[in-house]
Amino acid sequence: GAGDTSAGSGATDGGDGAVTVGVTVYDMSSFVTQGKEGMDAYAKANDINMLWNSANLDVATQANQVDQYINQGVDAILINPVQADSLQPQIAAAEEKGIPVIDVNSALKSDKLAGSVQPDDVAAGEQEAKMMVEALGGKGNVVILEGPIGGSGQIDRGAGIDKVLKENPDIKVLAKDTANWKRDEAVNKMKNWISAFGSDIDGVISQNDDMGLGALQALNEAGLKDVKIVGIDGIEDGLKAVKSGDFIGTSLQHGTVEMAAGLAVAAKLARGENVEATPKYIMPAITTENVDAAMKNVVTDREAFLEKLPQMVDENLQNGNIAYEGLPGQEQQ
Amino acid sequence: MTTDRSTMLEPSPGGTATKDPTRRFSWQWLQGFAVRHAMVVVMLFVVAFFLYKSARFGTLENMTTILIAAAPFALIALGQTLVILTGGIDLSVGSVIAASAMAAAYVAKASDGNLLLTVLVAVLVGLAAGAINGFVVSRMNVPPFIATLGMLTLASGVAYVIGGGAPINGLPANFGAIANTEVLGLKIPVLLMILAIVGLAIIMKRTSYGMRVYAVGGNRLAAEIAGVKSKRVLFSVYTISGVLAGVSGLMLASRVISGAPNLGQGYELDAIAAVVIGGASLMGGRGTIWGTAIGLLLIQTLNNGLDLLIVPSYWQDVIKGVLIVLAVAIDVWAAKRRTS
Amino acid sequence: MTTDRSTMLEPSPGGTATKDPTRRFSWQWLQGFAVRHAMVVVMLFVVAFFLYKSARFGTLENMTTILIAAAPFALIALGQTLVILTGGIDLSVGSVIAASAMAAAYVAKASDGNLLLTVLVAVLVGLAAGAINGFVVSRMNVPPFIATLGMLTLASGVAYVIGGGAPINGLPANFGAIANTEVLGLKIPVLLMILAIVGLAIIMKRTSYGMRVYAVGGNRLAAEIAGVKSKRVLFSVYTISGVLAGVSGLMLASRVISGAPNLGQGYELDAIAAVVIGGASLMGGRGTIWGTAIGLLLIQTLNNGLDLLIVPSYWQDVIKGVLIVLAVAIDVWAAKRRTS
Amino acid sequence: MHTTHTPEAVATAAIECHGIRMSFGGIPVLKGISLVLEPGTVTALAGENGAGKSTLMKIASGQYKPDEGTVEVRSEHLHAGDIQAAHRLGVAIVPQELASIPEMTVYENLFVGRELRSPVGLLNRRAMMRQAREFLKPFGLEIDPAARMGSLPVGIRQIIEIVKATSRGAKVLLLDEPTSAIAEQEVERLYSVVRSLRDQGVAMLFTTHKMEEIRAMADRVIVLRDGNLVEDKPLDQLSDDDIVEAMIGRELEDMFPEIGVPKDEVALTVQDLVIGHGTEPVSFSVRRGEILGLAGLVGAGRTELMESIFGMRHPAAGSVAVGGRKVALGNPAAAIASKIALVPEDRKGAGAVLSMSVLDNASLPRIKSFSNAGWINNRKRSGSIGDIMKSMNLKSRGLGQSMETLSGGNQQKVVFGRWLTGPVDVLLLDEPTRGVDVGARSEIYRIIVDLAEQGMAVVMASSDMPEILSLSHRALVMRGLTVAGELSKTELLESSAQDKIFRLASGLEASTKKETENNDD
Ligand SMILES: Nc1ncnc2c1ncn2[C@@H]1O[C@H](COP(=O)(O)OP(=O)(O)OP(=O)(O)O)[C@@H](O)[C@H]1O
Ligand SMILES: Nc1ncnc2c1ncn2[C@@H]1O[C@H](COP(=O)(O)OP(=O)(O)OP(=O)(O)O)[C@@H](O)[C@H]1O
Ligand SMILES: [Mg+2]
Ligand SMILES: [Mg+2]
Repeated sequence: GAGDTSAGSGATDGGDGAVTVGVTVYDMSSFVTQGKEGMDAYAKANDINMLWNSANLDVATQANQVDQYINQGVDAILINPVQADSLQPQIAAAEEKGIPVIDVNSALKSDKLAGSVQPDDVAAGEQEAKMMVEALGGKGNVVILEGPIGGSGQIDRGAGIDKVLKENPDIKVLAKDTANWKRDEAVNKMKNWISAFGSDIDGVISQNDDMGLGALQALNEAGLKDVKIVGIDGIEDGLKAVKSGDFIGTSLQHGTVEMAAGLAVAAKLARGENVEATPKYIMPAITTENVDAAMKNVVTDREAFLEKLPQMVDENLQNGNIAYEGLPGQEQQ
Repeated sequence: MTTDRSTMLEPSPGGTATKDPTRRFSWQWLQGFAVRHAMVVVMLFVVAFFLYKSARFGTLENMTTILIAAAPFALIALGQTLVILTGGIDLSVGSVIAASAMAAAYVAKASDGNLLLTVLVAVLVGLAAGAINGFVVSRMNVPPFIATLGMLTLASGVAYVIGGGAPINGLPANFGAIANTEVLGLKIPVLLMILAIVGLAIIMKRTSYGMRVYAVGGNRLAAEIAGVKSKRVLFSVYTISGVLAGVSGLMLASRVISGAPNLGQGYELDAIAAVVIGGASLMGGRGTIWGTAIGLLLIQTLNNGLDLLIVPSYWQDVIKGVLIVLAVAIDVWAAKRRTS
Repeated sequence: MTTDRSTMLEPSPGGTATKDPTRRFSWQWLQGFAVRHAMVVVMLFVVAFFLYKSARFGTLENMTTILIAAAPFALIALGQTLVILTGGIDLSVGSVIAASAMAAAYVAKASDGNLLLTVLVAVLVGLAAGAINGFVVSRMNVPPFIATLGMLTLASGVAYVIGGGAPINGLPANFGAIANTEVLGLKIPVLLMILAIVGLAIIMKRTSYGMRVYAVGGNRLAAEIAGVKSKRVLFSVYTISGVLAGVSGLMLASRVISGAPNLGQGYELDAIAAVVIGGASLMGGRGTIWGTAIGLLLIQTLNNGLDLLIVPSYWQDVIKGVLIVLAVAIDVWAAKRRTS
Repeated sequence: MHTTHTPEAVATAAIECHGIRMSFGGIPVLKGISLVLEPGTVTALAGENGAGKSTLMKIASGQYKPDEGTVEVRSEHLHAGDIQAAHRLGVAIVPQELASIPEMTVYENLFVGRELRSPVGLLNRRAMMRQAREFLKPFGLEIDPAARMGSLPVGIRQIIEIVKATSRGAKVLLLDEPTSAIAEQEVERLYSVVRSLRDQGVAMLFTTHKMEEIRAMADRVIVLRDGNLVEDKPLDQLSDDDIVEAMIGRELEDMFPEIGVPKDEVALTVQDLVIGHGTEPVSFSVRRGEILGLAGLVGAGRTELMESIFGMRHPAAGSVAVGGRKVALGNPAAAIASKIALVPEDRKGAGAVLSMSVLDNASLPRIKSFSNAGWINNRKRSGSIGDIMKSMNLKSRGLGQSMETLSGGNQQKVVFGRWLTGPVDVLLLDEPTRGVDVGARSEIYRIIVDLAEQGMAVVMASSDMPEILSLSHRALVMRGLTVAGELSKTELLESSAQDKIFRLASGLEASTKKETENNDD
């Protein structure tokens, strides 16, 4: 990793056009890894010197990393928080030094934030719940697989799901618990639920694709066919499942696009350009109609996508829909 | 001293190492159970409770569900038992699982679906990790806790490096065959678990290797004076533990047909818990394979039963925490009774 | 035997218990360092490397950053040292942190900003958890590993229950004052850390209590024959560890002005690592407060320095894993040298 | 320094040490020792505590790597500090500090490292147990080979250690104080075993602090003093006094001092104490200034009796009182508070905290008296501890030395001396001179007698007959965890005393009270 060290001192001699953005992410999840590719592409295209650290899911570590960026005098700090609504003192400290702080992907409620690029997790939760209601014809029993209890993902997506299910009283929730975003935990959780409810289960609402895929495996093991499954994120296997019909659908949270947008906002604020500082990322619904296109962007045709990404991100920021990536059924406005 | 389950002047309650092993095997087996009697009773109570509470608990499907869930834990808990018998500890199993899972996934994808190669690599990763642990502990005399803690961080780092930070998706479907094929009506992981338990139980009780493991853990100097090559014994137990972790990782990854770099995180604690619940002493020299099997079953039964009763996971934590402590407390108490 | 850093044939490398405590304090202090000499040298090398690699590393701001980051770890590592000296282990500190943080956050919000009450509650939560650990270990004779593992799950469960599964947000701003106020130019956590280190170092070396802790860990039976009430000693160390964890949780929550139920997850391993790197034996009876301080500093310096060099976190893991093992290996090697 | 180092000796030598030098932390312990052991000979290695006997044996058995010098076993070079190599070359050792595996059974302890296997390659446990019984027979131990080692008393463990070493077909046998914890009868049996091994051509080197054992077993005596080899002669050329003088560098006036007259005031009263399960209750009282001897075979229950009095174990029934005031049972702290002190039999397991310094060990029982409000007053502490240890003339590198690096006998001195820094009414001594050299032993006897004079009541369990006979005012003979009989001072002085004790101890003679069933578990 010594190769990266130049970046360390780069903080200081970030001369003329170049800006230095300190990034701290909650963990190296697949979402973040995708995102990093997008950010690298955007940084390269826009003369941005990106410092990158992961907090390994520890809020205190993230606080330290923010402190370190402040000490280094970076031009902007982009935070993908471990925990919503934390880090207030650190944000304040940055603001005092005139360093703009932008949060991306999960919210830090603080009036001292210079910008905020957030996905609409509530909307995503609603979206997947709606898909399920549709698929079940408004009637049936579902189980819900949640993210880590207390995480903003679990809370917000959960809120969206609850909202829709309240409107559809004929959908009964048999069970609801966390599998911590993990496939292997989801399999066992689902297997146990299958033991408990057998074939009464009509659908699985999973707050992310990985857990949905775990549930799918469990259902296969138990020989239960035609149980509807819906997820969120649009990771490779999730998209595959949509294509094969194992999933009724998912919502694409494309880290590549979302986090690149975050970096873009941070850089523009650092450069003092004017930009919509709080755009929302509305996840496009992925169904059999548009799954192929999504698959291209996410997996098969990656290089080409990263090519056109920087420009697309800038356009999106002007047009308002930062989630736009040219999928069928997506408008730029 | 304090982790020794027996109190100052009473002879220790158990560990078949301390029982008369000349009797018939079946009898020994019963005896092994008798020694853990209290824990078995606790176990029976738990089962009875769940049977009463949930009609589904007793079904054959559910039993297999428990066994499949238990299998990957069983493998690492068994390896852990050997390590703990020598007075050591292996904290690295959790991330060795991750490393071998990622390696297997990577190879499976690269070779698209060359299972033989995949299995080989997974096992080799485990072997390598275990061998390094063994070397560092036995030759460099680094305390096992540190040696394996180092391997914990190292292996999990490697797991991330393999996937470039991301999980490995889009694996060939036949990758799933490894864990999901049935042989003699049993899923391969379950089969492996049973083989490992029986095999190791025999090795530990019926072979001189097993006896030497107990000896090194009981008093290393004494064992050496008696001509036991303690360094080799130490090396071997960590290697075995590593290999079993490698296999465990392969099974986990294959079951869900994907490799996640955070797979197996924290499994080590559950594995060690199973061993200690089984009556082993972390000071070494005392413990049995059967004890571990019981401890394992207890934990897995709780996981399953509480899910069946739809207990929220954080309440499950509370209940499990209290129950496990109580179970051991009862066992300790019973042990005292037995000796007086 | 195997986790004892000094092989049974050589006298122990350190642990003031084996040093002559009649010398003057300052001299003792130097001595304590000399004993850990090898580890200090390693430490210096690491520091030198970072100083050379990063201009930022040496700055005062960064030093304070390291200290602030170290503080919450220091508190639990110190408590852990006492526990380990008695031959026990406290796995629960991580989730006791979470529980006390959530409790503090809850109270702060409910009482909107009654700091005194908040602090009190946080400390009490730690005290309660520690006392329970102590009771279960010393009175019910449950192996510390299990007792505190139970508390680990229980306390983390409680943490979730307090927040009803969610973190506690929107806390009164003055909640941040607890950890972010400066006294004598030092942030409160740093101040507490320094006080705790110095205080405990003195207690362990200069008071009969400290001596009893070493005695119970070294040979419980012998200690009891010498009239030491080992149950009380055991109870006390777990209680102290609990209280320190409580304070640590308060500091962490206050620093980021929010209570998270997963705060402090896995901290226990780092804390124990710091203690063992510091030369303590998990078999009990050997180890020093200063050793722990060094071990702690080493870990924190690595975290900070590797972040400064923008090493990808998973490479950081690899490097840290290897370095920690190497450091201890060198220390072990040096310990042998010292004795002949 | 001269050695019997002749050409043919080299040819036939079973083991040779050349110019062995060893020092710990700069302090020389062995200053160039050379010795040769021929097959079929028994050599006694005598020397004061701390003379370097164990160190020499540890080097010969590959446990320590000497700073200088070489060891050759049957003219093969022994790779220094390699236990396995020594083992391969047929060197077996019974270490001074017992190296048994407490969690394992007796027969497992005996066979570990050379397990018996069935043709299939699996362990043949039945065969091992059968052979174990064979091995134990010469020592007349009717213990179950499947008994857990840790549940047996020190004496028995030591015998098993000896059996382990002697039954391995070793060519060189090193016995480091093999008899320190076992009573006369077993020692007798050891003699016969040693003789038969000698006839099989085994070379043996043993250390002991008991002259009669040297007389009975050795045909050659080597004496170490301060790391130098000061004497190496065939036994018949040396008188006991020669040996003692060589050891301590001065003449030793008579071993046992005159014991004083007990006072009338009763200090310790033991009422109907039941120390075993369903065994006969034990009742006796000891007056101030009185020394009560406890005799018996290994496993008779002397240790258990003392442990019960001191609160280390809960007696099934009965009471203990000091100066008429009842003592809370099962609580050592309470016993100490009522001025009872115990020097335990198992020094390593129950006496010392090996990881701590001499100073800490010595001050632990009375730490309160050396500290105010919990703060240790180090000047006061090292002052009085220093004095005591000087009076016991402890060999150590200052009070800071770690207990585990002290020689066995010196450890014993610390464990004994630590009580003398404060008031004691009742002194319980379990094998008080175990592993203590002659010089120190006579000092300890003198100390015991002085303490009695000062008004302490002393209870002394010992497997050393002369100790019982000439040091105690009265003696209780124990058997099967209860008292089998009592001998008054006059009886003790009769020539038949020794025989009477043995007959009581082994149940050949019905005791004054009714016969108690012999213990088994
Ligand atoms: N590991 C060690 N470190 C430091 N000093 C040691 C060590 N082992 C032994 N010594 C010292 O070496 C000297 C000789 O010890 P040794 O055990 O050989 O004496 P010994 O002749 O066996 O005495 P005893 O008759 O009491 O057993 C003692 O002063 C002891 O303190
Ligand atoms: N021959 C034996 N077989 C089995 N167990 C024995 C035997 N001898 C003693 N024990 C055990 O040890 C206990 C008594 O041992 P203890 O050490 O108290 O006797 P002792 O007279 O002090 O022996 P020592 O002479 O070693 O001091 C017995 O109650 C029994 O549990
Ligand atoms: Mg000796
Ligand atoms: Mg005895």
